[in-house]
Amino acid sequence: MIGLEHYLTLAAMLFVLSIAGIIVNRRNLILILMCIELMLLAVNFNFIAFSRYLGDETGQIFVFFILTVAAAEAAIGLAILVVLFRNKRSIAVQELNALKG
Amino acid sequence: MDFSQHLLSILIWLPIIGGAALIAIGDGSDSSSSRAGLMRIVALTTSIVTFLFSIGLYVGFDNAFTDMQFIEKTPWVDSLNVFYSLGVDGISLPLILLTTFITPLVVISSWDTIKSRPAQYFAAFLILEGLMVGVFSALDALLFYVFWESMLIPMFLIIGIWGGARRVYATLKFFLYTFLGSVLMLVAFIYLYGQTGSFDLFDFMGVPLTLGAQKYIFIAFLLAFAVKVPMWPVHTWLPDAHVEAPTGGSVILAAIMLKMGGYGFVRLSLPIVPDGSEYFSGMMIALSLIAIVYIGFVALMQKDMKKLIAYSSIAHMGFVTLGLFILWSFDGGMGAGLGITGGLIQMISHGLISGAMFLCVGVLYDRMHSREISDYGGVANTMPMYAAFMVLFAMANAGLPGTSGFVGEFMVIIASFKANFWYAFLAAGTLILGAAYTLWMVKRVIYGEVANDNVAALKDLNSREFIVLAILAVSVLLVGLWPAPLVDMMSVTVEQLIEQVGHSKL
Amino acid sequence: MYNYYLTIVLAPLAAAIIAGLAGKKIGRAGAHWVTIAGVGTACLLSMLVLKNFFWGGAPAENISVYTWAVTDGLRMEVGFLVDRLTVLMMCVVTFVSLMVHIYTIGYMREDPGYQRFFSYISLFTFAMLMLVMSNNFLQLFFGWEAVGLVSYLLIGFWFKKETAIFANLKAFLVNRVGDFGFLLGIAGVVMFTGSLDYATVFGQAKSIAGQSIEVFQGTPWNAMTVICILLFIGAMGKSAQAPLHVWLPDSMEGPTPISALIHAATMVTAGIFMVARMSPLFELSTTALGFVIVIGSITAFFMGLLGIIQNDIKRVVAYSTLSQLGYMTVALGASAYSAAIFHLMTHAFFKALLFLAAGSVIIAMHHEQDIRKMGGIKKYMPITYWTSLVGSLALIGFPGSSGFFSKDLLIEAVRDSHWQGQGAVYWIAYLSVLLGVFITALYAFRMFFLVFHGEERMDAETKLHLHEPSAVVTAPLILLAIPSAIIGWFTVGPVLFGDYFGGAIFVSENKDIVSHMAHAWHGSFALLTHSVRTPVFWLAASGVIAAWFLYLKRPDIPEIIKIKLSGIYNVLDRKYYFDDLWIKGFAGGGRAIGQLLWQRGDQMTIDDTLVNGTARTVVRLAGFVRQIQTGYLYTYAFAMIIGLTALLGWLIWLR
Amino acid sequence: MNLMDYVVAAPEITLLGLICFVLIADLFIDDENRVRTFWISILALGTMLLVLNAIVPDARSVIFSGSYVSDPLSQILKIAAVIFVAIAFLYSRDYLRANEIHKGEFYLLGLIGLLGMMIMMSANSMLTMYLGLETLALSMYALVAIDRNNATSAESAMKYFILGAIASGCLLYGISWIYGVTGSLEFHEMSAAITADPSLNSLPLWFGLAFLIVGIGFKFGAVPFHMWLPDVYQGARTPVTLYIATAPKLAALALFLRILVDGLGGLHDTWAAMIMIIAVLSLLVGNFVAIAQTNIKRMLGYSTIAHVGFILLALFTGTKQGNAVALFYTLTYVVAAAGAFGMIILLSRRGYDAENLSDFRGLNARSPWFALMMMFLMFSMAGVPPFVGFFAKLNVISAVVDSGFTGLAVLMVLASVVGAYYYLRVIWYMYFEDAEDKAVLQASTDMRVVLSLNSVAVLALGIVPGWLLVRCIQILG
Repeated sequence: MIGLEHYLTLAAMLFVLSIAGIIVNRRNLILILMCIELMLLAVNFNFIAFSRYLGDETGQIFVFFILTVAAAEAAIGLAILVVLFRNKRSIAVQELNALKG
Repeated sequence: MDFSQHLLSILIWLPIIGGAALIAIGDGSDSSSSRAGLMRIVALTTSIVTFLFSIGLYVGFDNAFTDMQFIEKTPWVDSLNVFYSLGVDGISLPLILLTTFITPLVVISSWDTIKSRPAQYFAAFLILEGLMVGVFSALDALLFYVFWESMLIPMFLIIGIWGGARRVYATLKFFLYTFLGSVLMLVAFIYLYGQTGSFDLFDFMGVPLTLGAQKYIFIAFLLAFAVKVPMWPVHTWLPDAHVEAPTGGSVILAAIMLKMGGYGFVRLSLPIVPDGSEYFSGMMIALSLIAIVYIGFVALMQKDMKKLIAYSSIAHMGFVTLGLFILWSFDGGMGAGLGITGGLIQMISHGLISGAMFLCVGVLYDRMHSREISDYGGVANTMPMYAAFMVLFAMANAGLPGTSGFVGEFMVIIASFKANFWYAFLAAGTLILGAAYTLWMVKRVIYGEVANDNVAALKDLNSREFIVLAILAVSVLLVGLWPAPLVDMMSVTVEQLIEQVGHSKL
Repeated sequence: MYNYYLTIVLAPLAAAIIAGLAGKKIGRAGAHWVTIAGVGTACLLSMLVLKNFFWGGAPAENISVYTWAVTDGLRMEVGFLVDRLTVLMMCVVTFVSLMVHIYTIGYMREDPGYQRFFSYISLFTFAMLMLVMSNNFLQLFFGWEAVGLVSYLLIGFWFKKETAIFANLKAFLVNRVGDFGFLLGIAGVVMFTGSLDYATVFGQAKSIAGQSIEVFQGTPWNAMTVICILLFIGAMGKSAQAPLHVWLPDSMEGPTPISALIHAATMVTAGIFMVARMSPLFELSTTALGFVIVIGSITAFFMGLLGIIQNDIKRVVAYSTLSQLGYMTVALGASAYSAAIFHLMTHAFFKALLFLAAGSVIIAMHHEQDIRKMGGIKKYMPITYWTSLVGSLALIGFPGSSGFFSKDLLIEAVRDSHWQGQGAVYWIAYLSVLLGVFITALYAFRMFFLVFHGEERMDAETKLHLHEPSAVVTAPLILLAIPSAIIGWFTVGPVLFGDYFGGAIFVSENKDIVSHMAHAWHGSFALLTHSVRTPVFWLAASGVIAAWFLYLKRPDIPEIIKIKLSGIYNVLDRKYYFDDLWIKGFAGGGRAIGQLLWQRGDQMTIDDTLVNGTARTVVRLAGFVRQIQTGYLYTYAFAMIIGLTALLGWLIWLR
Repeated sequence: MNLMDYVVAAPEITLLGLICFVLIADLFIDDENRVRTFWISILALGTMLLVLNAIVPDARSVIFSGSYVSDPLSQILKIAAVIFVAIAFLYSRDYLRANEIHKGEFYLLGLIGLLGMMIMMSANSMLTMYLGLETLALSMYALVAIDRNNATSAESAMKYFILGAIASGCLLYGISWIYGVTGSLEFHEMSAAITADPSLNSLPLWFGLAFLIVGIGFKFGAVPFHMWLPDVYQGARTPVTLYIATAPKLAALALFLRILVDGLGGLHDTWAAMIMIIAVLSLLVGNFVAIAQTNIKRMLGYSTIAHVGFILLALFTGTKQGNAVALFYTLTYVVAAAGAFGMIILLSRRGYDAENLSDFRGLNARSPWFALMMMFLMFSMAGVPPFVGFFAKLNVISAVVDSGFTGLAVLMVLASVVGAYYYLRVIWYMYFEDAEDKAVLQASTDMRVVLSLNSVAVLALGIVPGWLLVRCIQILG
């Protein structure tokens, strides 16, 4: 029987994965955007699992909002990416260090 | 309206408003333009009017009255229970008078020597004057602190804008040094506020405190005041600040700002944390004596006149702290009062003398743009009048009887002899050291053959410089020959202070 | 009388101020007239006061002029205590001062600083009077330092001369060393009596003597001894007692009139006066008196020796002054205060005379001071010759001269003093004063012969203009010569043995040598006749003869001696290395310490290391922390995650 | 669900309407008349002020089934936010025009961001809070990137965006856990649940809490979640920096107060320690690193971090006094920050950003008045009396001391001494050195006036800090 804890574990794994992705990847910004999506998905898992467990819908409603926002976020993110590419001709993460110190 | 009720407020705000007005007037295109002239007039009149008001303060002051006088008290920040409360007693009155007395002299002395942005220059001094009066008259810890800190701003600018070559280093050092010192005092205030629920100094004095707490508070106060005095070893900002500051800045710094340290000890440390002060009195005495002897030796070797005077200031202020902190070395009888009175007198007298000395150096600096002793020699040949003043003030600085410099030192030495032979022994060392470094400088600067063409070309004092120095000379001699009025002003307050410090807070 | 006293003090002051501030307006004549008027009034009134005391038998007066300050129960006042001791001093001071004023008109004729000079000497007169007339320690100290100040200004009067401004700085600082002790002494007095007023303090003298003070932990010393020795250190400074004598010879850099006034007649005797004034205290501490007498004898003997080898006419006189001051000090130590004061008085006259005579020679020689370049001046300057002969005879104590009475009795007093049978101290004192007589005679007449007799060693140019200076110079010489010659004759009786001083000087029974001598007193003439039988006379005589033989008859012998005893000669020539001790030792040492503390202590340790060091550290730290901000996204994210995990870790393990 | 609810929520609704209006209006305005958009938005903000003043919330009124609250706190925060956005617009106008980035989007996004803030300020449930947060965040990402042809701003936008996304991800993750444990998203139900069943106050809840704090810390820019802040401050065009540096801080405060105080106040002793740690870190890192900066925008970024440290230290006490002074501190700090960035804009001109410290050289010679103003601002930020910054610090310190952390207070004052140095450096450049470029300042009168008022305000508030302080205490006391 699969219980709450399994879902939570899965969510936690996804979350950690996504973060790991962000930190480890140094080449492509797109990947980072994906990781962010992944992170949000992990959160969604949590919400759904909890709402199911608590028998309370607000969690699921929250998920819908999260999905919407995620979409908007992706849009903005890609837009910025485009701007960045227009200026730098590159979307490599390690070349993104003009600002530091 | 009835002035007498708001005299202190007037003394504080009149100069500040005058300063604001000056900023509004702004600088003329050049220092000779009519606008600049107007600005100078405004500055002078403001400072003089302020001085006249302060005379009113002196007239209205009642020596026999034990409590604060000219009290003003109105709520300021209700939520913190802070009051705008002012008042003077025998300790603060002389210092206020000194402030209002010195400022016009500074204005006159820098009448046309300041070429760049005179309006801002004079504005800074006027505002500074108001704030300093505020420090001496504030009876609310927070108000005191506000004045205390805001004072740094004009001084910071004065040194920084009109100072010498290394002015930025000097002024930053000055600001950060003093700022560091005083923030801890703020913490102490807040702690006491937590204990009393108000910032009223008298509540602070009334509240019982454990010895531990008193120790910490004393240390916090000590940092603030020791830096200002300045005591060894937190004195190193002073020589730099003095050397780099313009003449007026040095004068105010030496004549008044240093006194705030001593004033702080009297007004805050002793009454608020008597036991803490007693606990540390040994250390304080040691530091004072180090200041007197150590710094005396250091002053001996200075090559820069202003530095030399700066160091001598430190040594002289050593007498102030010594006089205050030998308080506990007497099992009754004479001594305590003598020490404290001596310390306070020393503050006033040093205010006059060091101010005069710096003005004297300024006179030379305006002519030759050098402070190096080695650039001078035989000035007496070309500037006899100046030489006379210089020798007089040098003698006063060396504590010659008949000048104000002697009064305080005499009292403190007598008191400290009673406390402990060696205190007096070391303190009296200043008779030799003080004379040595001051007169050696006089020998090298004033006397001898004309050293070089620049000296040969020197012009003697002009009437403006003469007036300033003459006024100071008269006051130095007056205090030296008849200190009674000054002493009487203080005596009652001092007795009360001693009585208050006598009560343990444990 | 009160107004008299005020006038006496203020007249010279007023004159000084006028001459000093309005010097330009009133001009040279104005300056000397006003000051002479001032001092003259003071002198005249002093005489009147003296008359009142001496013949009128007026009682001592103790008047307070005004209250300087009162704090913590300590009254600090300015006031006069005028008694027979004071009035004597007043007369001496004002009279000599007056003479010097007049003399100066001639001596400083060409000097540009004419008005300044007159203002200074009048100011000095004021200060000196404040000193002697004081009725309390505060004012005493004021006068004490004020005369020091004026002496500083006058020694450095020719402030272009490097030697002069060196000498005046030296003088002031050495005096300050004395004042250091003096001030501590006063502090001690206040500590034990709670008062600065003479009367009160002397009243409680006994109680002080009873108490003790622990200067070093666990070793209680008699309070009176400590106080008296401290006070006497002050006297050593002013009255140039070894080892604080070094400033006096150099002070000769000043114009001759002030050498006469300040550094011979008056200021340097302030110490003697002070000790006499404090006799009620000193009497109660035999230890202190011992200290005094030993210091005195050392000065009397060894400083006299130095007089023999000096070639500067003024320095010879200066060293003789030192030695004479030593005599007075010895007398003080022997509790023969009145003898000391008496010698002080006579010495004031004849020493001032000698200086002024020397000065007149110097004028005539166009400011040539080396006696080796003089000689045979007798015939050019008869007045100067005769007056300085009087002076010299008085100095060596030639029977009948004022010096004879004072010195002879002084030595007698020392001989029979309470130190008799006390061993070393006694013999040191007695022998030094005895041999001192011979030495005095030797150097005094060495100078006399070299200057006035023998071959003329000056160059033709000077010889041409060699003549007696104007009347303003010679008149004072004569006026001083008179008392130098005769004053001893008729004052010795009353002053010394007529209990002139009465209450002014206190001597305890067992020590009161002078009154003991009074029994053997049969008048001046008796003393005169009896003198021939004393060793003093013969010593003096042999001194004169020796001088005559060595410097007139066989001038080659001194050279031979110099070579034979070159070792001793060098020691004398270097003044026993005292100057080196002070200049190289203390001054140099102080500067070295200053340099050390400044460079190593202030600049290196405190400023660079602690203050700026902190600043540097902060900046370095900032630079380091800054590195963390790499600019790379993953670092940023990583930082966040580290933060997160840290929080989590804290929760899980620490919470 | 009754009509009154809409009245209570009127501000947000009106703003939404106005935004749509501005959006449409802007379509009909061509670039050279873009300034009209500015005036329209200013009008819009004016109306907002009217609306906000029209409905005075006597007490808390919770509506929309507990997802929206309107209380004095939200009131004052909203008013402040509106004002500061207006000021930001005003300061920005000429700069944008001069640098050919005078787009309607700027004002539009600004207004949308404002909407987000207002929602945050009134949020009473995690959901509302999240939505408000994202509305604000997204519009700010866009704003940062508004200058299409500027590489650095694009870079900073990207950094901001990604880190922001991570932060909101963490926040959400935390929310999900809190939701899971307490079974509610609504703050008061949360706290009720926790009080009802103390057993809840255990690791799972704390686990969520930690994630929440990451999100909050990011919004404030507290160490170690601060890394974006300096880069964004430096990278974004100055008007945008000005915008980001001012109003959103109020929103962040609301975020903290709503979630950690209203919602999870029961966990105070758990989060207090965490907040304290990050606060102290912010204090130190901010002050120290600022010293090493040469770019004034970046320096002010770090100084912001330091100030955040102070705000958080006020909040960590958890006392009513602490919250009140935090509010006071934030408001006053934002005044100073607005002035400071406004000053930078003032010094900039076509194609030239005065963003290096050295650009302030000799300002006293060029314009004594504005040099004076800048000095006021700097001293206020340094916490030197008589400027308001001092009273803000004073209050925070006394709050900290009152809750028994005297040692911490000492640390704070020492840190502010270190901090004083870099503010002084600005003054030193302005007053003690000679100007390199002597160009006259070109700025419209209205900006000069407002900027002067803004700067004088820090002095005025310093001399009479009473009334604002009292209000803050009334609201949160």
